[in-house]
Amino acid sequence: MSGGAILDVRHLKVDLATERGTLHAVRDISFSVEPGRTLCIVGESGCGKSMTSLAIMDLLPKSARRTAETLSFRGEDIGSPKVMGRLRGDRIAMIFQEPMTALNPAYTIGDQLCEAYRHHRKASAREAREKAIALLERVGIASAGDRLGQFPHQLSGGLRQRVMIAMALMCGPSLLIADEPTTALDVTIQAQILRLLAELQEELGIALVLITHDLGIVARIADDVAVMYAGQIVEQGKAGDIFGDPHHPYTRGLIDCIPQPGKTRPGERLGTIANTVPSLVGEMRGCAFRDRCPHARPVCAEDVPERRAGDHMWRCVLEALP
Amino acid sequence: MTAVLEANDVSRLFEVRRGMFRKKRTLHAVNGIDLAIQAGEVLGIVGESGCGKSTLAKILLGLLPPSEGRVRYGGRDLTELDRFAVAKLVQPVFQDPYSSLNPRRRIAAIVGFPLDVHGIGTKAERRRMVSAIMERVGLPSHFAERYPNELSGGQRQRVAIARALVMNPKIVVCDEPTSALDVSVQSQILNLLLELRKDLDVTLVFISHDLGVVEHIATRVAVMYLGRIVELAPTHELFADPKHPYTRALLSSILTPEPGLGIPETGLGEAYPDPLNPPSGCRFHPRCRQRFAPCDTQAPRPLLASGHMTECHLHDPQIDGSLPQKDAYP
Amino acid sequence: MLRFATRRLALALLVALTVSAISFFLLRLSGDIAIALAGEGARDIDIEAIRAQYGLDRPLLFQYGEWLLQVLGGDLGTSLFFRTSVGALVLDKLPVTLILGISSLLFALLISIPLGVLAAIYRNTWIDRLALSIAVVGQALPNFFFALILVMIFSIGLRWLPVSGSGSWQNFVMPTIALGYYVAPAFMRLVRAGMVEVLSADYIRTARAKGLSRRSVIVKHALRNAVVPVVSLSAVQLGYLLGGSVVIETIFALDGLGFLAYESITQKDFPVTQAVVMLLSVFYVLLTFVGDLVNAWLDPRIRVA
Amino acid sequence: DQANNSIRFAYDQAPESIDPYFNNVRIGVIIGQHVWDTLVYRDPSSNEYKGLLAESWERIDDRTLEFKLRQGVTFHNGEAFNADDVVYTLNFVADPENGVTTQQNVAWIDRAEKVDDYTVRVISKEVFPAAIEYLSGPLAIHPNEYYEEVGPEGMDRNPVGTGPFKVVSNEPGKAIVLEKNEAYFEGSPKEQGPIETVDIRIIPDRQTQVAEMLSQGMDFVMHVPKDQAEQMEQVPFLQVVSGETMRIVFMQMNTLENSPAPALKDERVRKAIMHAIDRETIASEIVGAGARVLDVICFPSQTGCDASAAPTYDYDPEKSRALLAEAGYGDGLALDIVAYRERNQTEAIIGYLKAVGIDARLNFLQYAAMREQIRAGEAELTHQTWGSFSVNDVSASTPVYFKFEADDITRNPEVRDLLQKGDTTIEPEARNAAYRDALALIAEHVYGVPLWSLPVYYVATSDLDFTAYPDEMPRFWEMDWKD
Amino acid sequence: MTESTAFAAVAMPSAGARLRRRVFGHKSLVFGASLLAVIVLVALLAPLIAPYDPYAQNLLARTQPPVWYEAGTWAHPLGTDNLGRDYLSRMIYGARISLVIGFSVMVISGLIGTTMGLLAGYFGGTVDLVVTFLVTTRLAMPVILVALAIVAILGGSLLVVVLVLGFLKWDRFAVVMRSATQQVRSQDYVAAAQAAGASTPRILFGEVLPNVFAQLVVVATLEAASAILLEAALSFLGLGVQPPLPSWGLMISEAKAYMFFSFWLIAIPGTALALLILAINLAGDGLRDIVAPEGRE
Ligand SMILES: Nc1ncnc2c1ncn2[C@@H]1O[C@H](COP(=O)(O)OP(=O)(O)OP(=O)(O)O)[C@@H](O)[C@H]1O
Ligand SMILES: Nc1ncnc2c1ncn2[C@@H]1O[C@H](COP(=O)(O)OP(=O)(O)OP(=O)(O)O)[C@@H](O)[C@H]1O
Ligand SMILES: [Mg+2]
Ligand SMILES: [Mg+2]
Repeated sequence: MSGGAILDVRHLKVDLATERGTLHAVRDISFSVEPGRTLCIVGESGCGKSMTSLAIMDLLPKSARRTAETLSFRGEDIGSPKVMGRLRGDRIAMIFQEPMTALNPAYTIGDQLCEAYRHHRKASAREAREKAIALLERVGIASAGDRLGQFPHQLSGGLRQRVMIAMALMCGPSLLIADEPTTALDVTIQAQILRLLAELQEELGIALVLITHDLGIVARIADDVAVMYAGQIVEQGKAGDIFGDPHHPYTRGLIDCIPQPGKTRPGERLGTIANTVPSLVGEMRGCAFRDRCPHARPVCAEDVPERRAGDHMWRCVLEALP
Repeated sequence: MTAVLEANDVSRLFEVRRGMFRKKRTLHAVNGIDLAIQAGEVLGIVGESGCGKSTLAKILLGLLPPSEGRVRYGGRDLTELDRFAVAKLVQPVFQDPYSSLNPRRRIAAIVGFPLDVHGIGTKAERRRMVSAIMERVGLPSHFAERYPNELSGGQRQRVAIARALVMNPKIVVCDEPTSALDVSVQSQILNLLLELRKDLDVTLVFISHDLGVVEHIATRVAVMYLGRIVELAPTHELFADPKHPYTRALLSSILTPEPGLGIPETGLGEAYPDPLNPPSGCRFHPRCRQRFAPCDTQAPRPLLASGHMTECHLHDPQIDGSLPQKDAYP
Repeated sequence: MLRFATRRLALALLVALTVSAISFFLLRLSGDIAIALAGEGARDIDIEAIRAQYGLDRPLLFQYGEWLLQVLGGDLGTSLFFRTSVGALVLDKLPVTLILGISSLLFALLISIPLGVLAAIYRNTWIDRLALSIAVVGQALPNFFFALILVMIFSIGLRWLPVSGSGSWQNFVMPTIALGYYVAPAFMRLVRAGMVEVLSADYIRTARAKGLSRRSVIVKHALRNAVVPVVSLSAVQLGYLLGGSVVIETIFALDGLGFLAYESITQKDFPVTQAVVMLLSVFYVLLTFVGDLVNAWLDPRIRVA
Repeated sequence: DQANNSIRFAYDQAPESIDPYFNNVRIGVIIGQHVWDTLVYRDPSSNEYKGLLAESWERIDDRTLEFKLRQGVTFHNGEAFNADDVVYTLNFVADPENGVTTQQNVAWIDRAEKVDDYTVRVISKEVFPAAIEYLSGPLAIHPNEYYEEVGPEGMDRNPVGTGPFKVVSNEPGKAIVLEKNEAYFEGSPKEQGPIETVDIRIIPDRQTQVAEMLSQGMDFVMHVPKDQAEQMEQVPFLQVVSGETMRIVFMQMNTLENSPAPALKDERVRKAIMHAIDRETIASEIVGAGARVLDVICFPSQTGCDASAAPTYDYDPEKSRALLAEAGYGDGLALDIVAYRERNQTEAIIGYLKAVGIDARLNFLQYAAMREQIRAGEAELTHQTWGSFSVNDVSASTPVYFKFEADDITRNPEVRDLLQKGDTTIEPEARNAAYRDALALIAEHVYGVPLWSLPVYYVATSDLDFTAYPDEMPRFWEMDWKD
Repeated sequence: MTESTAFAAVAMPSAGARLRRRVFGHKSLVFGASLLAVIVLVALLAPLIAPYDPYAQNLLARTQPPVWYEAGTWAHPLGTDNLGRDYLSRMIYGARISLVIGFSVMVISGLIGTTMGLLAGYFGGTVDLVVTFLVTTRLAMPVILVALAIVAILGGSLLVVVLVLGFLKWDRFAVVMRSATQQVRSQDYVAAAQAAGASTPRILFGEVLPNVFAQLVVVATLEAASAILLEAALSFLGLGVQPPLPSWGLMISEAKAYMFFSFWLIAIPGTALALLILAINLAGDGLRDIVAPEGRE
């Protein structure tokens, strides 16, 4: 699997020092992404999705400690800050959740678009500008030339997120990490942005790691899916397999929670998962989901086996869900 | 069915200043809304961010006086009622479970606050009522002595619901009660609301931007766009036969967890609705694919056909539908 | 923009008017200036004569109205003590105070911005703690005490700097330090807090994700946004420095507005006190106005679209 | 400094105006004496009157003095000095319309008349024995033509006199520079020495002045408090000279009918206060060298200040307590005391009063505010000083506080009549007797507490040669550098 | 919330315990608060611990140096002042005066400023405009000058100084309380209380005030410190409280005459004052840190 992978992550852990003790935000996860494919990491709030993406980008907060057996981009070790310093923003780009705050209010769109390109490509201001205009047009912004002189606050949320996408694509990266790029947007605009992302990903053949908590988005855009719970990947596989035949009780629980026109009857009880996501402080043994799991049994407190069926991986004491 | 709450031509203006160098502008957050809420129904209100949902909710709750128009509770005008009477009729549940509970009060005090204010019952009675309602919303009794910051989001939202219900109001207005919650918790809350509605016979106003959720919970749905209700119909009808182009766009942008369907084309332009600069004529026309001659000059009128209200020239028999189509956005 | 300016100007006028009225009545109601003017050994008839001469025997409101009309006509009145035009007197002392105020402000900024930035970057390290201690100790030392210690060291001990006067730049060194160090902590905290906040802002993460150098992230993206509040604080503090220079100007016999004010207060030369108080309040309002303008220039969100 | 024969002199207060008629501060008097001349000069060592602008004078009648003026004197602007100048100046200042700051100095003048170009007559309103004294002190002579043209304001901006120094620069409130008047007339009793310039800087803060002296930024300061002066004496390059001044310190006690402190109407209480304060110790420990404990409220050198008939009171806290107990205040007595300068002395007095059970609460005010209180009859105890404008005659001191003027808060008619008699009697014996009786009466009933005279400490660079006089007047014209 | 058993039971401390840990883990807060406590204690116990009557003078034993000087004796550990009063006793009583000034000014200005800030922040609109204008006007008046002018006229005394400063220094309370109230006012729990029919005073005191109280305490400590400093400056200029009251500011002012020769006379009250301000500021800063980020978990 790691042969053709553009990004390979093995045994990544992220620990955060907090007042209440060490918070293990990411507990030993492994995955890889192949060129031209879309991997979605999905999970509820606080399960460590953002920490994973920041760990890859080496942008973790100071209080965080990262360890990984492998962290490689096209075979290069991006665990080394020097290598990452060269690749970040150039070969590997990232889009953040909040389009409102992710752009510096003090500089024009043009400034911020061209900055990285000029930094990495040592390009002239004119070259950068032309590139920026071309990309803005590509992400569907009309009269791009004029937009360059505008400040972020003069743009709507949807436009800003388009600018963010264009900014990420300036240097033509081969890996794009998007952390909840549409959560802050209205549904109609969310659809537009996701469509644009999917199109660009296909067109430019880049690998996309998309982080979200919305199963709807995952279903529509992902090639591969990793379901995270409490800092671990509890199930991983092709999108069709995950949605068509979920093997982990958590995955299935999540899908059942969502009202789906046609499947759930209006006004009927929805599926639920008891309790809430646990705090990630402290050590963990056994299955992290067992307190909420309808199928929990005493063995769940033991080490959980990692099960596989082809590309499909899940961690559960059960071979198959009842 | 009788209307427990009626809004007649209600508008709300805000004076806003964006940046200190610009002059004040008037913002029509809610613009001429007519609404009659029937006893026992669940009225869903959907619309984009900033379209005036929360403002409308505050008006219905009596928290914001409307700039124009009238709000009537069971036939009595809001202005005739004192705050106590209104409080007994409608209660709110807000979106952000973090900001809706006073962090300095214990849960029991928060839930019992309305009783305290109204001086209902003795201390012991109040305590009993509080623990009864807490149990009803699924909060273990040992939470009574805790503070909000010791609770999870879902639990806080239960507290908020308990507080809203403790006085047995006729109507509960829920302003996006689940949008800050994880899906696994959202479904718990939705189930709870549906149960409570049946058990306690309350009328719900349920505001959300998640159409899937609204379809699940509401009996009737109002679609808002830039301060106006552009379509209002019973849920199944609205979802089966959306008439307004905006409603259609909204419906098409629902992403159900069905792999392989891809991402739908919403058919909307990128023009972002700016409430400070509402477009002329039909407010939706800059983003509308089907706009034609009268759209940018003439405001559409509400059209009512067997309980299904729409505000769109396309469905207005008095407008010549064969007028030339305006060029849609590129 | 024009609207904004006129609104601000109107506010400035209103504030100045209120301040002038408050100070006028406070000063007038609480003592008989005629006695003060008459000086040691004056007899009752002398005092009566003075009272009549200055029109102090008429109703207070009338006196205020008259004074206001005068001021609007550009005449700040006549000093009761120096018997010269208050306007000329104030204009004469203004430069010294302005130099002192501005140099102290620059001094404060010069030490506080780098310290604040360093403290924010190396948050919770010894650098941060050192900067914080400097700030805390700085705020705790009464500035007159500090000024006297400076004099002991630099004038009497080392004989490097003259004690008093305003003739040369050396005269301004100690006053600048004594006055500036006292406001520096406020700036340092603000810069530090601003930097801490800005450094954790999403757009800083964006900038880092773009692969920019650390320096460029800090200087271009962070500092630029963190200094915005410093500008308005500077404006306010300059106002404070102009008014707060009373003690320092007295100690160093710097012949500026603060000292003039102190003298006029002790001599009950109320037209001068009044003028200085009013001038300082107008300064304050104008300075905040300028601060807003500079802020707007720095922060495009406020700028004219 | 010595190099360019200039003296750098720091003073703590600015004169309102340089025109000596329009200020009432010491520095104004000092500048006045250097820039202007008076008709008569009183020799500070012998207290003998000498002719200055006048060569001689004689008394024509009870109210009239005739002066023969010196010829060949010119003002700094070249105007020649003659009778017109004297007549104009004295008539100008005597007119209350012109608002001279200290009316007391001029109010006695009825008019001045020109007899011929170099003879004038000065006529007082009433019999005024102290006239010569006043004419030798505050009554400077201005050039009539110039003064008429520019008035007091112009005189302040560009002062012109006949004196041994002229003003070359004046920055109000900041600095005044005097330069030697090379054309000063021969034979003046103000004999010119070598000092070329006097650089006067206004430095309000005493510590700054001390610091300037210590860092050799200044050559001469005065009014240095005793303790600092004594400490500066230890500094090798500084010299300290102290001298007695005419300024007396005393306490008033409100014995008026509606006194806010009725206890003070009781003579025993007043005597208790008298006995409670150890004036000797305060004078020697706090006030300093040259301070003299007073028995009456006037300065001993003043003509008519005769304490020989006045009873004295010694420091005796026991007796004080006994007197208080006798008056019914054995459990203590609370009084307010107002003061305006020499705060440490007030504090010491309060300390002594506390020791006998009188709780004196200090109300330290600006001079004007204090006097306002006194005149309104609201003050209880006062702690005051009085400099008599350096006029060496009792009429300039005691009557101010005991002749039913505004500041009189005891008001004994007998005292008033005696003082009035002294003020208007020319014959020295009779005059002296009247004053002596008045002072005795005041002391007997303790209408006030005479305390001590204030010395003045001058600190100067040690190579400056100068003498201190009781009139608090440094005379730069006679100073010199030691070699 | 049933605690997850999947996670090794990290002893999850209670909110109170966490707060205690934060408070006691904050070194400068602990230092500042202890120092302040010591000073307060000294002030409270003044009559018990002061070796002499602070007003008893002995003109024959003036300006004796403290024990650490060669000429010093244990009879007067900190020496005597210019009237021969025991300096230690005066310092001990002086702590009272300085604290009383700081505290009373804080209370007066706090009452004025908090009321204005609360009303402005809660009601907005015209009330806010008026308060903002008052604050601007107040800020435009140079405090030191105005205080000096008033004290010069009324005559300094403890009461006058406290009143003048109290009526001048409410601005920061008003500004901070205004924005804090605005922030709280926009919280949904205020809307919920309104929806429950609660009266405005009830909301102001029950919902708003408790939630801005932390900020109020922070401002209050810092303002107390600044009031003490301001009084010292007034005293320095000769227009503060009246002698023989031993306020530290006044003692500095009286000692400045001796600073070039008997430095300890000014150094002792100067240092004490600086320490007091330091203690209050450290405590205030610490409180601010404790109050600010009750970070969401
Ligand atoms: N700076 C930080 N310091 C301490 N803990 C943190 C920090 N940032 C995140 N955490 C904690 O780390 C855990 C994982 O956080 P992360 O942001 O990766 O979650 P997420 O899955 O991205 O959630 P969301 O959907 O809310 O963005 C959470 O429990 C969070 O509380
Ligand atoms: N107090 C206010 N002052 C000024 N403008 C306001 C105020 N409250 C709301 N608005 C404006 O009114 C419009 C409608 O706001 P409202 O909060 O009702 O929208 P909403 O539909 O609830 O949006 P969201 O989905 O983001 O909650 C927005 O443009 C908002 O900016
Ligand atoms: Mg996240
Ligand atoms: Mg809303």
